[in-house]
Amino acid sequence: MATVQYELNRTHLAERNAYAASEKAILFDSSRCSGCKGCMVACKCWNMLPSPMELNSQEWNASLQCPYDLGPNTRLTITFRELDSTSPYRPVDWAIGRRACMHCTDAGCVNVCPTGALFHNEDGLVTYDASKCIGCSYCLGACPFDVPRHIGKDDLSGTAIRINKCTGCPDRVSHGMNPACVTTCQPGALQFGDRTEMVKIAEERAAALKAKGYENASVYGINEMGGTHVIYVLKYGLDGYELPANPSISWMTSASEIMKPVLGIGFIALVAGLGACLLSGIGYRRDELRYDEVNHDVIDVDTGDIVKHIDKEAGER
Amino acid sequence: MAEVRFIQRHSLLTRIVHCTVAVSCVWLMISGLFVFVPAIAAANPDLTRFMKITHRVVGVVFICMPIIGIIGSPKGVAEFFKKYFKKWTPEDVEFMKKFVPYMLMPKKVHMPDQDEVKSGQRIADGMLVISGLMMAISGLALWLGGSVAHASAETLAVMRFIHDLFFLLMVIFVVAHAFLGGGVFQPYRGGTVKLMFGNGQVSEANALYHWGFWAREELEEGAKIVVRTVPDEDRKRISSKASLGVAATTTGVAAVAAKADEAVRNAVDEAQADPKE
Amino acid sequence: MTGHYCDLSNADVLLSCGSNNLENHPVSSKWVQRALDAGATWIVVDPRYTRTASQADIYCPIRSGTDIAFYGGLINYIIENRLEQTEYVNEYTNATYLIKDSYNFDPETGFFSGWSEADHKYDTSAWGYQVESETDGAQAWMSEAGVPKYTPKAVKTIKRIASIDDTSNPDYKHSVWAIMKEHYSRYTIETVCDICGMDAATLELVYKTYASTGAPEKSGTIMYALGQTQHHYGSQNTRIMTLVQLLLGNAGIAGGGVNALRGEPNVQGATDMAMLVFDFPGYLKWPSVTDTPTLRKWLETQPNAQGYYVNKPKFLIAGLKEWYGKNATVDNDYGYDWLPKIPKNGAIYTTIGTFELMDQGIMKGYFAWGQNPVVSDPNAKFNRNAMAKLDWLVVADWVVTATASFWNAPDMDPSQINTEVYLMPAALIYEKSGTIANSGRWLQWRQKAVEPIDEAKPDYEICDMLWREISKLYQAEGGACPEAILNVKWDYYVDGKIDPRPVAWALNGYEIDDSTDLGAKAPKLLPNFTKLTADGKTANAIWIYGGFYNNNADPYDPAIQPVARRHTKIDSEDGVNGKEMVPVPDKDPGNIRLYPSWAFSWPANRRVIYNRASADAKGKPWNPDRVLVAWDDSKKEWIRNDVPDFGFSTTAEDGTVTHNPPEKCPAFFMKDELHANFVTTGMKDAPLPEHYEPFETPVEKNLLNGALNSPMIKFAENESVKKGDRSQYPIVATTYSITEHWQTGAQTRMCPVLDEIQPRQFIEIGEALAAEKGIANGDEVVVFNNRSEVRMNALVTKRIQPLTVQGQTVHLVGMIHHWDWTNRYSTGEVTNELTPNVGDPNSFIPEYKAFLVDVRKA
Amino acid sequence: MELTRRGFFKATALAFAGSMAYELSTRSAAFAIDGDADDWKLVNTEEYTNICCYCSGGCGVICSVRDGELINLEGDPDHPINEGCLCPKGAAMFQLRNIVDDKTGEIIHNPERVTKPLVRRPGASEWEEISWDQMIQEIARHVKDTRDATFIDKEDGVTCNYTPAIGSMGGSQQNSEEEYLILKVMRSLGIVAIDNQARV
Repeated sequence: MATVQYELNRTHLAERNAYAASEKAILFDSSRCSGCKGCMVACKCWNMLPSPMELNSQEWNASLQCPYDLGPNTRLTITFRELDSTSPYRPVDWAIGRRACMHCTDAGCVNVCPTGALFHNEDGLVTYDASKCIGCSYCLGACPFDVPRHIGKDDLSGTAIRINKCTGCPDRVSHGMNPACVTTCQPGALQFGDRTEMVKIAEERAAALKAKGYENASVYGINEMGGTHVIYVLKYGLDGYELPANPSISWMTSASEIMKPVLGIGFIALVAGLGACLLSGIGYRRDELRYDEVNHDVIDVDTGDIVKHIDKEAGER
Repeated sequence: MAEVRFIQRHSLLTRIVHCTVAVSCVWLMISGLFVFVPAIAAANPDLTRFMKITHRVVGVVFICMPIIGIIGSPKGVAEFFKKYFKKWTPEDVEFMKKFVPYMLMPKKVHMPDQDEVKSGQRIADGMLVISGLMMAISGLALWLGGSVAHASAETLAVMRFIHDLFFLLMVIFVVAHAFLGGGVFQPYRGGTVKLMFGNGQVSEANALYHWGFWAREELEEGAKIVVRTVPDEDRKRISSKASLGVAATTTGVAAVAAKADEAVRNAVDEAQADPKE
Repeated sequence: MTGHYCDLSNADVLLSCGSNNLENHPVSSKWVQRALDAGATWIVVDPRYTRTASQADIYCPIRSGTDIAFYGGLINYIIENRLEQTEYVNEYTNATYLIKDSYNFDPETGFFSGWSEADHKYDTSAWGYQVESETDGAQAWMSEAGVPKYTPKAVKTIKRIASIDDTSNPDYKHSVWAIMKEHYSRYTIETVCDICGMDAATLELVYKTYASTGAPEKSGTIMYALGQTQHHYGSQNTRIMTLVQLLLGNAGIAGGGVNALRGEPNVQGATDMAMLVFDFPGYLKWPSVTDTPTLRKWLETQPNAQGYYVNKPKFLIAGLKEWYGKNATVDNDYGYDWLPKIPKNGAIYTTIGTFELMDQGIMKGYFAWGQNPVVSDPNAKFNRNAMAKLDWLVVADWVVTATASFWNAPDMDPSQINTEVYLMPAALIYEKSGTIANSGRWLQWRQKAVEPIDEAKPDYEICDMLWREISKLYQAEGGACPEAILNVKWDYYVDGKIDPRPVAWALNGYEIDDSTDLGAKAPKLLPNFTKLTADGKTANAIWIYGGFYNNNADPYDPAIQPVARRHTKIDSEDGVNGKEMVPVPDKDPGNIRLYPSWAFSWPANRRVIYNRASADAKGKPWNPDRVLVAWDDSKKEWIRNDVPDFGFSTTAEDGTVTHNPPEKCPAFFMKDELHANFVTTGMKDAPLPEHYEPFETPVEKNLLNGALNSPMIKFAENESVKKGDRSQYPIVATTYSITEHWQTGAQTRMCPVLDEIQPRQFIEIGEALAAEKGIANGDEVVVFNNRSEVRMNALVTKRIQPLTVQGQTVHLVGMIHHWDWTNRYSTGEVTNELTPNVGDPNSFIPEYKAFLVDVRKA
Repeated sequence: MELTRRGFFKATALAFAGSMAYELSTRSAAFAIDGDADDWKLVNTEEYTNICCYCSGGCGVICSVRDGELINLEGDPDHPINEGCLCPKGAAMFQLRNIVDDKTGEIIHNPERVTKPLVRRPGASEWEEISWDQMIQEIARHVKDTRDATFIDKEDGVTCNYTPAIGSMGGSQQNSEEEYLILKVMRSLGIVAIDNQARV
């Protein structure tokens, strides 16, 4: 049968919503997440990230958390933690979380990126231009959430690798679509929209969870790292999720950042100092000396005067 | 025509190692700047990527050369380091005390005689060696840790900090070293650049000025003395004008490298002492 | 589902029991969350604390295989506390009907009356009604020309009591209500907890919460899946949910119903299409040697005496006309005898039995159409060895499944296996077009997006090639009963090529005469199934699909058919057929997410079946905010947000339509008694669900009656079953699916990304059992019983807790079943080597969900 | 070790050339990601609607096709049941046909899929390729032989016209039209052992 394209009166995928730049955020509501990992698959499929193809080569950590951590080709993973139950009506407090780029306002990775490959886009999300990435890996150490990974041939040359982390799907967003993970989320645990709106929804949800008896329910990301662009509703509080309590850029990274101005200033001071020395030395002409090793005399070549006598007996040298 | 005495101060191996390390160090600094200064990298990602490759290749040379040197002359290296750990003499202390005034007022402040390695030199060279070592270690850690070894992000951050910190030190001492050793500084003019980038010989006059104790010992001993006949007008130049160094510094570091290459060639040719201008 | 997925959001209380719906039907999470956001409460009853349970308000553990005890206790709780929706029960159910005196249940033995030890079955008429009087059931159409002659059933008037509170009536004790009340009085909370293993406080909270939906305006929905059905009393598990829903007035309302979340994309369609031993498409009976040896016998026994199912003869004859075309005439009983009839031992032809037939050398050839029974059927090791006795095997699939390569299993020796195996590369679902039915009975059109890769072909093309070749052979050579083959109508062509569109016409129904040839010209499509006739002038392959593809403006264009609607309607002047689709002004009438202008929901685009029951006897909706249908007494007409599931109007000779008043519109008008049934004669094994223990049970005795297993368990006597004893294998095992993989994994393990997010087969073991057995998380373990032993990795978790049952601690383990030895990305072993090949007497479904094993560290 | 001058330069040159050659050889790896945001993934694609092939939810999907090849598959945002969402299995439907090669980063047809007719002969331990025509002829012959040899036309005097020797399993994966055709073929052959995934 020949392929017939039936017109089904459908809104074209690419023309769904008008796009307007504003500060946006992804909302992750752990109390709605069923841990299905659809987001992980949608991310891989949209961004064309490969999965291992060799037989039984994928590592398994005896957990539903697979892959256990972010990886060169894994920008997003769902975490599972079994905490002690705080209710008689469940055997365990099963915290289902999400690990991916938090899209910080004070983004360590953006700060350290030497080439500007990593940057904040118009929506406030931290995205990157892989063509500018030189694979220096500085962003790895700069991220308090241990997010950035690199893809490409993982070898000594280091020339074939590029940063790979959640971009927030700016290509989709600019075409009026949600990021791939948000689009696919069946229970609505992921939402995308104006950050202020997402924060509002998160706070309401956390309050509702508290009212339902989840006393540790909280919101994460409002102020962390200057405000992240992924806002979390944590059903069981911070302990169940792979999130640092007080994320900050490590002092090492900050110190490294100080190094640049220090070096600049240092270099200028050095050049200035040496310049002064150079100037002070202009016009100096030292006398040419020679040594008479027989008499142990240092003699001015031009005048023939003995400048200094070395009294060997006295132990002079 | 006049006879001028020279003292053979550095072996060929030393000069070759120093020269290669110096060139690679300069190259590493330049290519490193591409990663260090965002503006440069952002403007030229492709060039930066190329620089990154060269950084690693040249890094290998930078690390390998001293090792080749050690293998080539283990005894020499041992002796070399011994000199750096000699006890400081009162003159050494005096040198350090007078260093800053001397640099700023060379006409008025004069330095005492020195041994084969000046105390200031010991500090400066030591810093260069330490910086080089730390750069090499942290560089290797960043490189291998980011590829084959999969070091933790924390380790990499620490290594990067070390790399940056010693880059700072390195820059300071390399520039200072070139300023003085290359004879940019007026009182240091007189062909010391040829010690490393030339035939490794120092004229009697320069030796007496810089390393009085050592010069006199060597002259008395005579084993390393080379006597050459030079035209009269050139005699002065050898002793007091080291325009080579000045020119090189003023036209930029790259020119230094070029000139240095030339100097090496000269050394290899063992041309009669008639440095080209 | 009696409702549909979006309708879950209308529930006040949701109960997932026997369904891990968030993991295995992830789209349900969307609608469950909407219900929760609107204030609903969600209860999950499951042996394991699943991802589904993690989202619920109340989690209640249960021992696998004890659902009837759980629901029986709920029924007892409702009746004891009078929490039923009384008006609903009185008006819409058979609670007030009187049952014959011969009905009896003996808790001492566990048997109902009517048991015949010799035949090993019940005479279900012992559970029938007390009949008051009988009248002739003939209707006018039955005597028209072309309609086969038969004597219709008499319409019986059943004796009743006035209401369920008519306790003073001397016949009260024979009433369905009284029988039910007494039957479940044994199911006290203490007994239920002792059987199921949960604690009384949790159970009571669950009962109290769910029973609250007995309030008329409240709705409660039950979601179930294979956790309920895969037991040797799986059909009774399903029935008892119906009883609960009828008691609480939750059937036929928005946000209610008994909702089977079905496991395969078009298993609803396959069931509708009767790809089952005993069925004819549209839930009619397939002819059998024993009950329906002739067409006349079929017509005299299968239709109801009253109710809509009195029309079943029309559906069958239209079906035969579609099957045989002009070769089917009233004189040859419309070809009835060409159809194969199910022989006496029909049950042996169901899935479990077929492997016995292979083992016995009776079955020599086998087709597997996109199914992988070597992995998915119970007692898999026995099955693959039985398959080695086949002469030939044909598999149509996307990958080399374990079924196709059974001879290549690690324990098989190919050189000793003489089966010739053909693997037909099939097209993917987006490499062909056609119709698919979802669990909510929505028929939707699939568009072909790309050509199949290489030589892969759609199944319809494969079928066509096969059929033409076989027909050619019989044409040329003759053979056994060639007329059964050569009389078949096979004209599903467009421009000479096989095409799903003419088949869609057949499924919808069309008018015929002797010159009808679908391959030459499009027929006149029928608007719906009410136009079907028993006189041979209409053809229809499956009556319930009538109306899904009925636009005569261009039968070749699926896009203008109801099946392809996208919040659109067919634009037509005459109200019947039109040229194009136009957007509807209101896609959600009544704001209850029926979406009637999206695709087509069988029957007749009805979204919630039995919807008359959503309003009271006077037609006033129980809940004014969730109106499916409502009687507007001022206008004397029905407000219809959904298509009414009752004869809501009458068309006079002159064409004027008047709406029938509510009292003339019974809620369960398809049933013979026009009421929903609590006690039934429709099941082979019990008139009321009764708790029995799984075939392999960890307990010594059934606390509720004297029989350990259901008396009618199927296939238990087969030698291959190798029953395991609790003394040898003390651990209860259950099998299940996870959200990352699907069924036998042939389809999902071929996707590297799915292998990445769940790379290994595992067995979930509670911490206590793991400690007892010295098993650490991640260890390889051997799971074994009499049937086989299987290796997999342990996932030790707090989420499975041991239960205290009859004073003893019972451990449970759960195994996923998505792996086998095939595939290039991820391999494992076959979990179903351990499951027992015994089944249910009504549906023949195997008992995968509760059996015994032991575990040791590998 | 006596390092001659010539030898030294050679060594240095070799080291440099060696490492440079190594560097250059590793630069050809293809990237799965092209950070260039200019080329919109769905540019010039045609869209076809379909329904997910996993659980019975009936979620709508949109297949984006360019030049006859599947480019993307995701949830149909207009669909009232799933509103554009898909579970992991549904979201991975793309991979049934196309996957990203983990070695090259290229999109390739899924190598696990079977796209040519195969036969396994009695006693053989390998598959062999076969033409469709040949395969259909062989199957038809098998069916006829088995049916003719085992056909039962009467049981206890009742016309029954069946064969107990052939079974047909499956149908829940196919479209309804195909289910009807499969049913019609199988039943017309006299097969009673018809079953599908409804029970498993």
